[in-house]
Amino acid sequence: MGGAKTDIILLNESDIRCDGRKIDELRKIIIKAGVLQNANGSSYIEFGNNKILVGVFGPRDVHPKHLANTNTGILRCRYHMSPFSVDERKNPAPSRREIEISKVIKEALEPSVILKKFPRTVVDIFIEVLQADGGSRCAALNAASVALADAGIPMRDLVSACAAGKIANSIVLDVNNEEDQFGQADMPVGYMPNLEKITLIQLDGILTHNEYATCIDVAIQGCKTIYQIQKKALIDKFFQGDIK
Amino acid sequence: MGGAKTDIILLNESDIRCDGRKIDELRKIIIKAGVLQNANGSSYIEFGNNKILVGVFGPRDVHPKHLANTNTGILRCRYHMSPFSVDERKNPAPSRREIEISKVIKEALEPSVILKKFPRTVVDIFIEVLQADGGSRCAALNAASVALADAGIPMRDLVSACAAGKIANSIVLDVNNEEDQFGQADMPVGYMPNLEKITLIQLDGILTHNEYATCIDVAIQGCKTIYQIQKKALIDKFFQGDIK
Amino acid sequence: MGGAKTDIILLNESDIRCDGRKIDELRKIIIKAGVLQNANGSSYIEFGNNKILVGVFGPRDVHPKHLANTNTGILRCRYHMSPFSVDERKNPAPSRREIEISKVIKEALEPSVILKKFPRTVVDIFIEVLQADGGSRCAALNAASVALADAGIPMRDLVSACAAGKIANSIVLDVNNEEDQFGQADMPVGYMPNLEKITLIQLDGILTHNEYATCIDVAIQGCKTIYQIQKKALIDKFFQGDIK
Amino acid sequence: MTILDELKKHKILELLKNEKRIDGRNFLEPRSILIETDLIQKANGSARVDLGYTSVIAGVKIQPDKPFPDLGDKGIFICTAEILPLAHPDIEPGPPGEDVIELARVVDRGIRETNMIDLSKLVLEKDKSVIGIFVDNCITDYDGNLFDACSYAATAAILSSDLPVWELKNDQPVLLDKRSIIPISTIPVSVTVGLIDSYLIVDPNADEWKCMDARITITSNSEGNVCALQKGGYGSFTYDQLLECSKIAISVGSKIRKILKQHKKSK
Amino acid sequence: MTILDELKKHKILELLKNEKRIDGRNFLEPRSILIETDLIQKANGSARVDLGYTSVIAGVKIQPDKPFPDLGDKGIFICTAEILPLAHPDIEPGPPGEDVIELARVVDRGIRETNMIDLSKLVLEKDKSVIGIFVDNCITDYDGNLFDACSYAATAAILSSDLPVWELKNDQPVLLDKRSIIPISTIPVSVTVGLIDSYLIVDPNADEWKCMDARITITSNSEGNVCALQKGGYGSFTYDQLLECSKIAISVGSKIRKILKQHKKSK
Amino acid sequence: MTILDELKKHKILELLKNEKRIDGRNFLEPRSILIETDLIQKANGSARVDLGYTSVIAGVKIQPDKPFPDLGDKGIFICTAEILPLAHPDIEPGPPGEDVIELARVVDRGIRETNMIDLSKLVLEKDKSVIGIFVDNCITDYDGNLFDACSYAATAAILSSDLPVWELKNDQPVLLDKRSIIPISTIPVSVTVGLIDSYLIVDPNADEWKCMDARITITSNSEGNVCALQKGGYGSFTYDQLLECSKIAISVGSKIRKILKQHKKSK
Repeated sequence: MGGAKTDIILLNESDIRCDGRKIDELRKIIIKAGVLQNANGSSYIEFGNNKILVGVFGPRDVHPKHLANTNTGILRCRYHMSPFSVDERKNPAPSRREIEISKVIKEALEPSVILKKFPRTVVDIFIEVLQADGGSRCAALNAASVALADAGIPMRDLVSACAAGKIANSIVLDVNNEEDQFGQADMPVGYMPNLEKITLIQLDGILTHNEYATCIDVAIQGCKTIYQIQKKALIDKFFQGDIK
Repeated sequence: MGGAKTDIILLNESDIRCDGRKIDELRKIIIKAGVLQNANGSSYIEFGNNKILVGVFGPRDVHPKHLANTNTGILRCRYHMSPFSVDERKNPAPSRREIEISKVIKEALEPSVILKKFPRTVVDIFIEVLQADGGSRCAALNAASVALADAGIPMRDLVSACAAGKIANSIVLDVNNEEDQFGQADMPVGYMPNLEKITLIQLDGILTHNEYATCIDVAIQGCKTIYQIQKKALIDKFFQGDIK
Repeated sequence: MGGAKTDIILLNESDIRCDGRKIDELRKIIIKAGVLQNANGSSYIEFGNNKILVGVFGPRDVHPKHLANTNTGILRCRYHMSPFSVDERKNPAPSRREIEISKVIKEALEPSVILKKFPRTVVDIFIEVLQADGGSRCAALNAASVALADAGIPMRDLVSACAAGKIANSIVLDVNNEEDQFGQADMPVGYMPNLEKITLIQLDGILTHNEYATCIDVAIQGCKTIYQIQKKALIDKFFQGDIK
Repeated sequence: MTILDELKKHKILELLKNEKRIDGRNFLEPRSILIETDLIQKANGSARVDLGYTSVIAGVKIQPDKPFPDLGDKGIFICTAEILPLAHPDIEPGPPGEDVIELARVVDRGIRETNMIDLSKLVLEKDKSVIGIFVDNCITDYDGNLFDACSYAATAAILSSDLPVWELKNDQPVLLDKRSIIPISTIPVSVTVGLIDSYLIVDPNADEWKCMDARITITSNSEGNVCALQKGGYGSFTYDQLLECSKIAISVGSKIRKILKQHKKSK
Repeated sequence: MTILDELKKHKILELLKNEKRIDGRNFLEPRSILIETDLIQKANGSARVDLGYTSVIAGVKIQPDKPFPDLGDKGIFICTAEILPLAHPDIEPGPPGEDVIELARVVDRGIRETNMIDLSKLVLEKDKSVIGIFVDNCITDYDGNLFDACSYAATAAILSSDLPVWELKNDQPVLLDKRSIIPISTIPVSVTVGLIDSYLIVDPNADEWKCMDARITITSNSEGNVCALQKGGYGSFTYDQLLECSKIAISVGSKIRKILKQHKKSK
Repeated sequence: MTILDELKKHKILELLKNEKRIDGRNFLEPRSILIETDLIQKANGSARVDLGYTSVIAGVKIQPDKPFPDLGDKGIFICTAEILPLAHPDIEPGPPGEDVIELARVVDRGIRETNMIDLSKLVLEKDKSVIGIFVDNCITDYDGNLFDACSYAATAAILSSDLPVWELKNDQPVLLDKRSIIPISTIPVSVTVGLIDSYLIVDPNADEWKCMDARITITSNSEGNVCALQKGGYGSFTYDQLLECSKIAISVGSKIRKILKQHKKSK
């Protein structure tokens, strides 16, 4: 957390945040499934100003072969940012931050995916952040879970993700960019709504134990809302003609 | 094309170019075949101030093996510039420009080489530019074709190469360094003289359709002259004792 | 050799050196064997202000496999400096100097190791310089030889190493950092005391043929002293309870 | 080539002999071109181009920079390309191979050699401070002919871009609170012609790309001149084929230029 | 996992069901922690930490630097980690993989997010010249839980470090002939809890690490607040488990803080 | 080693026992040395050296540079080496391996440690601006003993090089319209001695190189002193052998120095 000084009023006297939201309000979220031609599964998400594209390939043969596991399929994940996705043009080579987020997202998805059914194979998840805003790892995780489902990979549950945080001494849902920079804490959470399990949790910033408990709780509520949007994206894709 | 401003008179009132040549005149060209001890085939060319050494190895086993093709032999090409070959000392790591030229030269030679006869093998062409001048890719291509022939690789034809271009609103043969920097267009052409086919063509600079047609035509005439020099280099090598 | 100018008096009128030593005196040396849990053999050396840790693994399978030799085992060596080991923080990526020293140390150890007994395998030596001082390659070589013995690798002899050099026109034993920078010559020597063979020798600086002969001789005497310290380290490890 | 590829090649050739293409197009007909601009707000300009099922997103980033040593009187223009691994199952993440390096350089030269952007107007102080324009192409779906798709995306992104305005204060560029547009002198259009056997076809799709003998990418400018070209592939062209290609590139290009022009930003 | 690994996992689980761990510890008991400081004289601070058989050497190097563009009023803090190939037979030399990158970044954030070092006091001139503190962790023996071992080593090295004093003369930092100490505002303690089946265990050793379902590393500060955390592994936690982990991290952390505190240098 | 290599080694050893070498030379006889200078006009100096069938082209590039931080009163000298893949079928393109890194560093030190170039005369302004001399060796044909071949090529290129003259104007180096020569204080000669069984042979060719036990490269200066040396290979030397090697290097070196001297440029 930056915790830097700023003139921005993060929370006004009516508990309204700098982007006009209430403390328990999500940013605008749009998810579409099946947006790519060549990928086995794909999705596109707009989450606040995040714009992220995900493509999934597999289960397929593993290259190089020595990475294959005879007992189970494996998951690989690449989180990558386009050069034009951030204020200062980004070098296209993967940064250490991107490599860490790739790993964290992979481990957040693993509990939801039934890989045992496809030994010796790999499922590849490619995430491209076309435009980055606060909470891009949660946005990416939401999209990736939908893309996995779109690819027909057997899953125990979807993973829904959302951050909670602390700004101006209040716990709020879905921390945006300014709140991340100037607020007190940011806690991204990934959650399987049906299994009631947390698959991703990180924290930057300072919280008491009670604030910590509240944050997780608030984030989980957000995840449950997002889960409905994810489900709708999949229904829109697969039953477009039927249900409308 | 630079098209930059300069005090150099590229073409004077008698149609004489800045290096004293006429508009349809080639620079001085010397080609020798069989100049290296360890390579299967080799050649050395001086083309204007270009000085280029080429070594060819193969047909030989492919490493790494997965690159091998069971139906045909493959061609690989590395175009590389020595650190002292240009005005400013060049970093020895291959630049993006060198990688592109390597590919362009490879694809210019492929039509001339009968690779089907050597499935699962590779022919490696290593080009070292010891001194660079305008037209180094054409010079390299001329030398590489001679080195392939010197290596005994079965060929349909030689590839001869030469640029044409536009300076001071005239179409000229064999663009030199100053003409490349300050002229209007540069068009390198690779040509198989017996098969009458163009295997390399690029263009930087602006031409009308008619100028474009003239440029190709002028370049082809140059290639035909160079073809005789290439043939002589091979004859000198293989029949040195016999014919003299 | 720097040979740079300095105010430091490298040798005073009583033939005492800048760190208080006599011309034929070694710096303080401490060697311990068997200091690591996971390595097959290991050692730690303090040699002047050098502090170096060595771990040995093997004989074990070679990866990548194509490096394996069906007639003999092979030796690999990595000499690496910690970022905090020198005055200016060192980039952790291996420098050209580290790669060269790795090779020189490997070739200095090879004559002492009986690799023929373990065809198709590799013995890996990992050297970490935690703190660097003058003579770190000799210090590392001493420790590496002890670590190989600690790993139970069959050996013809230990390799003991020490530099001699020329400062203020005198030949001295065990050149320190200041003497290396401001002195006239530095000659690291690796020696097998029982076989009476030199396995490492390098020289930076200017010597007459006679000075060259003296330097080697002086260095060998130093190596013989160090050999006793190496032997003691191994005895301390293997017979700790028994002999005391 | 797999057996399936061989069969497809055979099929494509059969169709060509009957003056048909595998996706029903005429020989000189490019696929449908869909262009959307201004989709990335963090970029100064952006465009998504769908050329059939090939899809590219280009973004323009503009920032002050030092000029190149020997070009102190010109701004900087750099154009890149990356095939995202989500674009096709065969693409692996990692540093660009020779194909992608060639792609980026051909697209870059196509725009550079037409002098589309008047770089002499992007100088804050000669030899010291200039404006740099970076155009990055991200290929998100692959169905052949990336050369033209990237060229259109880059061009549309540049045309639709705004241009921040800087002023030098104490030798430091300071961003002013106004926006201009990039100085455009011509609109380049790249047209790629594939050669299969003796047939010339415009805008080859992935199936055609795989089995063609050679290709040529020709960029023309608003005046109908040829400005940059690049031959590729293991095959070769006759003189007459090359003249034909130039004519095709100029005529097809002029139609596509009209589509691109619609995305030009006005002051 | 080899068959031996499977058997070991089975054994570990059996023991846990009987409230025992494979090395005899209680569930919430970290291994013995041995700390030695000031072992590298060329570093400004250094520490060797043995956490059971896991062993780490951390070194602190301090030097003047340019500040980050948007953080001109703060000094620089960077913490790295490298698993030396002598630490374990499976480690190969080469650039760091994703595991080591995550390790270094988690250790870095743990220290950074607690604001352990008051970086605002490390400024020589705002926006121009600041002091940089580099902490490098070299892992010399591996027996699991590198997160906590590196965190303790880095923290002890920082606490025991001196701080050279520079003064700007003609815009150049000049080293003065006196020493200060790093301005410390709190002492972070990282505690890693492993989840095996439904059991939560503190400071997993290498055997436990290999077969655990998930882990969480929670860093708390001197005030007993939670400051940074990171979940890892292919498994997941319940809400209640996460609350339990926080309590464990705070209580175990406060004991370890006492050990670390002993190495704090005074002026 | 293949069986063919083993047979060749056996043959070489048999010959040595009869005081013969495989190419007919005496033990202390280097191969013929052919030197051509000034072949690369874009370089300040250049030389091609054929040592038997080993062939190297060296080029000298001279340009103003910043001095190294702790060596502000000296110009810069850097010498590199690359084995071109056209030099031998076993050479693969790519970053240099340990052999080539050692080669370059040994050649560099041989020239550096003799103080061949008086670097103190290459300073434009102390601590701010100096002249840098870069010597790059490109090996174009391999037949063993690259150490000496590169050393001769680099030395001949330096001896025959001109030295552009710069003057500082407003702290910027400006090239003047005159030429000088590089200040030379001595001429280094590298002599490599191979050890096969107990036989010492000068300038081993590729066949000998492959089967020798160890080698030593000794560089001497014009005064007949030893200035730099490096042992290599998996074998070892006796004390007496090392003394012998030094004598050989000095005596053979003095003959080769006469050849190199012919290429020294005068003002």
